[in-house]
Amino acid sequence: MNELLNNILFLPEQASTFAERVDRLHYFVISVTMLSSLVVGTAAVFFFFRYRRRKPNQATEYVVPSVKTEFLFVSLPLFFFLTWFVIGFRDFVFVSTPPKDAMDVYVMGKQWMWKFSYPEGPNGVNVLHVPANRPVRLLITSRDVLHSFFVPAFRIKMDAIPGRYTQTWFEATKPGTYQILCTEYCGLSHSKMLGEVVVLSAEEWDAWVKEQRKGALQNRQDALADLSLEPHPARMAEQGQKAAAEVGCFKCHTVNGEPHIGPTFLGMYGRTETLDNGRNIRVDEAWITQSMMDPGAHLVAGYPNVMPTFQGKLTGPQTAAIVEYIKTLRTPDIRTGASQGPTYEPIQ
Amino acid sequence: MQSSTATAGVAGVPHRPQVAAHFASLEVQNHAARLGMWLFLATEILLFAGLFVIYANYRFLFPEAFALASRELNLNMGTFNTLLLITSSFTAAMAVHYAKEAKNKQVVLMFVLTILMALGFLVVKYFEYSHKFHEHQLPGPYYAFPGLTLPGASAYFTIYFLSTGLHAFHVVIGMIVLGWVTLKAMRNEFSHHNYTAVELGSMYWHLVDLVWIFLFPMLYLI
Amino acid sequence: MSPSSSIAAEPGAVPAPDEHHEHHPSYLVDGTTLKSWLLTLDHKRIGVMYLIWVLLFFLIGGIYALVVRLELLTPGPTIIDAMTYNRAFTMHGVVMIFLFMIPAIPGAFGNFMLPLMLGAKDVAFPRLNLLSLYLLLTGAVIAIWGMINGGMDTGWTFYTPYSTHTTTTVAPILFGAFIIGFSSIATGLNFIVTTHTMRAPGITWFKMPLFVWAMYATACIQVLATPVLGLVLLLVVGEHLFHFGIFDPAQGGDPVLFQHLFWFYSHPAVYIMVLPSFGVMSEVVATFSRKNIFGYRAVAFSSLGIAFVGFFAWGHHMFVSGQSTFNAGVFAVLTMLVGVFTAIKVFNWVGTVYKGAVDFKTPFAYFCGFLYFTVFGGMTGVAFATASLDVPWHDTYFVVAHFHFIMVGATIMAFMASIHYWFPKMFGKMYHEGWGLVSAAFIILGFNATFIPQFLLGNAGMPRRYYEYPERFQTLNVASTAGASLLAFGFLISAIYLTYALVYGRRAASNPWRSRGYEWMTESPPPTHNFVGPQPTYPEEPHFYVEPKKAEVPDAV
Amino acid sequence: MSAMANESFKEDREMRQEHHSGPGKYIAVWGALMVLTLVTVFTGKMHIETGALALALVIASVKGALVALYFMHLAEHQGASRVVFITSMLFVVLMLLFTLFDIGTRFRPALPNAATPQEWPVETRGQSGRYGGGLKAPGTNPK
Repeated sequence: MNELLNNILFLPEQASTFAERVDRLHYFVISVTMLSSLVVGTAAVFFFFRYRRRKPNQATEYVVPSVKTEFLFVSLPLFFFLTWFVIGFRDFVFVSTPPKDAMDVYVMGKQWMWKFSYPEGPNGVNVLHVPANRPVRLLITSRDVLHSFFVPAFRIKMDAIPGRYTQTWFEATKPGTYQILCTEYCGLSHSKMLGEVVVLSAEEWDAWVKEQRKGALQNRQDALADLSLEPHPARMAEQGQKAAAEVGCFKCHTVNGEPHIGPTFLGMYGRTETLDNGRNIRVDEAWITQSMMDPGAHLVAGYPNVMPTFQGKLTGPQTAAIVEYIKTLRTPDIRTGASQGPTYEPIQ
Repeated sequence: MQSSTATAGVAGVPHRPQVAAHFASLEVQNHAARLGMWLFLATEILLFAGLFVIYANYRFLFPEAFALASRELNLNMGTFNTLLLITSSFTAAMAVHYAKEAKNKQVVLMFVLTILMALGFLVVKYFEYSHKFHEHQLPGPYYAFPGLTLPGASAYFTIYFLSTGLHAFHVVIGMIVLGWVTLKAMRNEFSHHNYTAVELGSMYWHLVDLVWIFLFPMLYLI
Repeated sequence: MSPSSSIAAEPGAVPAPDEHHEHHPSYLVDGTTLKSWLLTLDHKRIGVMYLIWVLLFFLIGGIYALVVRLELLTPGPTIIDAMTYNRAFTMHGVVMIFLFMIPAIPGAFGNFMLPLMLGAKDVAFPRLNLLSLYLLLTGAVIAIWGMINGGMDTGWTFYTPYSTHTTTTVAPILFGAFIIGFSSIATGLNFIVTTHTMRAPGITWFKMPLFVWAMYATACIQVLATPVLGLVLLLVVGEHLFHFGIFDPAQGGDPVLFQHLFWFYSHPAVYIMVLPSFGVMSEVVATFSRKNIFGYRAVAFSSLGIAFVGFFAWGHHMFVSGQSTFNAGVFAVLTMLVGVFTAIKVFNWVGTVYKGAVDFKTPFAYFCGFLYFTVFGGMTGVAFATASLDVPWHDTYFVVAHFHFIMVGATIMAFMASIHYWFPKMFGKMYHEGWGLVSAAFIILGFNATFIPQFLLGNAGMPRRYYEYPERFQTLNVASTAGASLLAFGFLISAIYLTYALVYGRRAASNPWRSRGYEWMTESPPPTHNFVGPQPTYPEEPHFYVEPKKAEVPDAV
Repeated sequence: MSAMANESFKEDREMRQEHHSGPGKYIAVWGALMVLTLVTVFTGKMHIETGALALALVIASVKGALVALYFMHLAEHQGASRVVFITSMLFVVLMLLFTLFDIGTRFRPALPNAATPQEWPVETRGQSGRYGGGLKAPGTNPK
């Protein structure tokens, strides 16, 4: 029955405890909805045929509802709606209050990737490993704009807000790989902000953690991200510098503060630049990224529009690394971005 | 806005206003104008409500910062402005009273006093603002006041400038409206039968006062 | 006045000509210069101008919709790049909501019918009425200028901090929406005052037609909610230009607060869009089944109830946005009340058909579609309000399908119904009934084919505003696009035969539907001052089709 | 004609009767407003620990009521004007309440982090109380 309804409604498989709960309400609500549409529709169609107009100026009887009928009109929907509310809100409280023994994972959304980190390490990008049958609390934040963390198979979703943490939790019921989608519109590549949750059985999880903590690099998480296990900003910056040298950024951009063909990277991040259209902008990750991909879009005033696009020439991680590198070239008077937020400490 | 449509075409008929063709009678026309004005005032109240909500939220989050920041404002100037605005509201109310008695000269006098006090309000506000600029107690990223570095202080000044700025804008609009009604009063247009324009203009002015009555303790006193 | 005399006056009730003037030209021909249209104070001409403009905006929004649907035909890029797509769905939302849905029925049919239904010569403030039209156009020009010069890619919800950081042209479009807000306020204010002060002798509050009740409730929302949107839009423009930090978390602001303020307007705005359609449908169902409205007061009060409770349900848009769990519960339960009020209306409409005399004309066909869409769309809305179901559904295609069921399924059905129902009233011509039914069938079926797959897409987990999507969603997306072309074809048929009818249509009788609505008691199209000669007496009750001898003993069901 | 819009005539009558009462009322209201302003400034300067805001708001509401009732003539005419005014006030209050409920009961780390031009305030009570619940400010993390 469950399986059948799941297929009819195109629901993804149920892979968490919450999914099972919420689907039960889903079946209930949807079947009542369909039934009542059907009843109202049938009643209406029946009346249309039964009470066809027979002569053009036909007069009709004066029919008004009795108090009993009116009461029925109010109480019948109210009864169903309140029942659903009680069930639904109970489930909502369930999903918004993580159990005390939940394992913490920190999730950071940024344009356009997901970063995960465990309190004792490691960090990872776009792939989240969790054990099956163990509650996992996600503390979700964002680096830039709103994102929303959504795993259809778990039926959970929570917005990521820059500079602060929201929480949600799940308990995966079967090992496997499930997709993560971003459901809060976050810019150009919103639809590419995908990731996956890898649910491991208890033994596999132990092995995975052990290997991670050893510092091994040959698992898929690091293959994807290649920047975990070390203090990542520093490492990313290092990679960024390498990538920038490789693709030839330094032919036009200096790092010592002198303007060249393009503006200098020194102190660029956080600086307020005047654009050629007269607007002032504060240089941020989004602007730097955009300038690499579509350089003519927001040109800094006084520089020629000669930079080629690096769309397709730089991979996502490389772009992020170059941004990270430019960010390290800050002049000391520029304060650190407030959107970094507080650091975390797991609940006891 | 409503008064202009409702009492249009009065020039040349000093003591009996013309009823627009689609209204049944003068009473209905006046009632419509007044109700329209009340609805318009309701929209103004809800416009400011948005700012009140923002204020309440941030004050709830940063009580200390807001308390300390509010002490950076000049309470004497604020109090003076409050008293000024209340008095101007009083003279505006008196103008309605005189208009009903067809004493157009007194109506002019009362409105001129009101407008002068409004001007005084803006002058005081200018001095307050320039002091704030001088101290770099400015909204958001422009805030650079070394004396108060608590989180939320810049939010306080953002809200301060937004709400007093919006209010000052309404003061200016109110002055224009009252100036227009004063011109009508100079032409001896108001009487027992025709004082709706005076009433509506002064209602607008009372709203400006009403908003300030709430802004004052919120921003200056906490 | 006894009901019998109202029946006698009914078929093509043309009042006796006034003794001073032999001929009263209809409003359409009373003045033919361009100026006499553009600077008119006549509510009917303003209504017609509104109709023309909102149809144009509907076309623009519809083109954006088709572009979006075509793009989604394949999982990867199809016809446009990601940036263009993001702008297209934003513009589809902005144009459809601010330029079509909100002004459509109040602006076009409210302006035209409200004074006629109240037996008034005009709305209370005719100049303000004209101003509201030009404010709408000014806002539209500014917004469309912004769309051409860069466009905006935030989605119509303008969520901060994305909207304050995006490099697209946010400011002119938001400023345009801000001005359109004034237009909406002016219309609402005018309708409230008109309803209070301009009712003809004998029209007490509970003799007003239900369309007037619905417009009144709508107007209350317009007046009370729109200023908050105005403030929010100004603040976002300010944030975008000066980075105040009120809503920007990078500077200590709270984006969730933005959402509160935004939805304080935008949730009631849903009822600005849908309440007028309830009003239209109450008129249509009474006329075409020749029956008094089953529970007149229940329907009237439920309009006010929706208008009031609708204000305090906004938080159900924010169940997963970081809002507190407690608030989620409060808003969830208040949302249920909106559902109850809507259910009362639905039951009473079905009750109205009971023992009626149904004439299945085009407006009634749209009523059938409307009934089904409102029940299904409304109940999925209640499903969202259970809070827990919102968690998987939020911001997926389920939401898209749900609100299109309400927006298109209720409002556009009502808009189409009102065009057909009042076409003879407004233009004195008759459209072709057969084509009317054919296009209604296309529209209703095409609509189902477009949005039912989207419900399933949402269940499957496809988020909204996706330029590219995983391949497993393709089948349903193709189905939806196919449905959308059917829908567009239906609208195309309507556009053709209605334009044809406008020019070559046969002359309609004054009251072709034999309606007892007060707006039909004057000529069609009405003369400039609406009623010539002695004003027709108002019927005993609104929507009154009872045989006089049976009127004494009401049947209680 | 007499059956038409009784509301309008009633209000017109009320407005006309009112002017016999003379300017004394306005002067009294003006005096009350001035006094209340001074009172609220005085109590404001005392910086009372608890209830200062409530007291200030109560005084402001009384002043607002005086302005609305007498200067704006709400006391004299009933009906729609009054409903409009009260409804708008009610909506303001409800809007305030619902948003305050939210931030009062939200998951604490989801509240704004209070960034200002300065560093994260290590010394304020922010982190222990308001920002407690597992998250701490940078620099205070023991690990």
